[in-house]
Amino acid sequence: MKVRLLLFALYKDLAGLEEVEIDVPVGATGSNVVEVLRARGGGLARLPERPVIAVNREYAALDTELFDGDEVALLPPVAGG
Amino acid sequence: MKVRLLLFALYKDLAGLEEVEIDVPVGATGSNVVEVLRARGGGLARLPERPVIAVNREYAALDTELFDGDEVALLPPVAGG
Amino acid sequence: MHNALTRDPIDVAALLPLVGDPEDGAVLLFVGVVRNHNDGQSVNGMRYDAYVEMAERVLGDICREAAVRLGTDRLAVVHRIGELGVGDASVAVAVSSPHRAEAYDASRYIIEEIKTRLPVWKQEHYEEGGGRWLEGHVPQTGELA
Amino acid sequence: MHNALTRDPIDVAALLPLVGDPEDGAVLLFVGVVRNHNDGQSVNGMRYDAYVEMAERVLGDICREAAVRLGTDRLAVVHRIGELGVGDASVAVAVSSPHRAEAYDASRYIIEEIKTRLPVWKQEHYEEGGGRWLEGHVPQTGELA
Repeated sequence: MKVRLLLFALYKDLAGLEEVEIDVPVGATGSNVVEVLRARGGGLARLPERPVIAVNREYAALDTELFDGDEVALLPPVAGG
Repeated sequence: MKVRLLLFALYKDLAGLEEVEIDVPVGATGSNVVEVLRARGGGLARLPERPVIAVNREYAALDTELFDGDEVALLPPVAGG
Repeated sequence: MHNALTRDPIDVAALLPLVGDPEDGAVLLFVGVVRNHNDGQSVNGMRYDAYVEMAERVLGDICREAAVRLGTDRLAVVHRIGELGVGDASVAVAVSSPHRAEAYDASRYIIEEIKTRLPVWKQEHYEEGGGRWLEGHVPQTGELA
Repeated sequence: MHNALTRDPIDVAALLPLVGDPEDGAVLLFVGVVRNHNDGQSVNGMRYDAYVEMAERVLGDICREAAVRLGTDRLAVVHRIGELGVGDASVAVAVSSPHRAEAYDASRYIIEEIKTRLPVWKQEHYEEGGGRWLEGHVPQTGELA
């Protein structure tokens, strides 16, 4: 299945990309997606192992199970205001 | 000696006057002034025995000694804002 | 630092340019407004009386004390007196400071001290006619000891 | 209730007419402003990035939570994103309520929650060149448990 991955701020700069679609097996979790991403090496390897994530625009635990078409965002510590 | 007395809000309404000059003996205190005023009877008798006072525009204790020309104000509980 | 009593309507937005500084990250504006009700009664106006000369002095004291909490002297306070209608601003307090905690603290300090120390009195006018002087606070100051 | 993210300059005074009611005795406006310094460095600008679609949702959540504290739905919040200069408003929060305690509480709640939950990031630009993403907060939400 496919999930759409979004990167922001520092993570976007580290990775050198802000959006990517990746293929993951059915039943994959947020953690699995982060692993897949980090395994690609280069700047992506510099992403943290356990970032805060959002699934479909809501904060979510890393062990959240994903579904085809989900939007997963990797969020650096936030600093609004 | 003479002191200038000011009344505000509810006290002004009770007394039916807002300003009066009164003669008091040298050494008189705030309390003495209140007594003199209350003793005049009528609406003035309805003033409290121990109001908050200000002497020369500063909050002052009732036993503050007064001097000729002082401005003494009787202040109902305040409600700014 | 700006503080004043006025008989004219308060232009609250006009207080904002009186505070602020390139060092400041927080600006806070409080506005007290005449409400249409109090203690279950419909109110259609409020009369504010003041011992003006003393109130100006006390307001200055409050502002200087608040400036210590604020860490800046960037504060502006205007208190209106006279006859006010529902929705009219009776008091406006603007402050600015590098960080927000001090701005909230100083703003709240000013309004609480105004309520308990400023020699101002208010008389509500009721929809059904008549009115009454609102119960107030007995100032607790060191000067009273 | 009004809440929005915007790339345009915030007209802070324009938030005041969005709150207020004949029942309300207190109006409070907080403005967050870009400062000219941080951690001892001179700052000449700030870039705000956001996960816009999520930030709009979270800002709505924060406002609904604040409305419970406020006791009214009379609140207006605007957060700016993009490139800001020193003195530019990055966020403005207006609330009104019958009594002031609820206004201060809700106003503070909104700004603290914005700082810790809103998916927004800021990069300071320094006078001497260069910049860096500011260290932020790890959102602590029930959803993360």
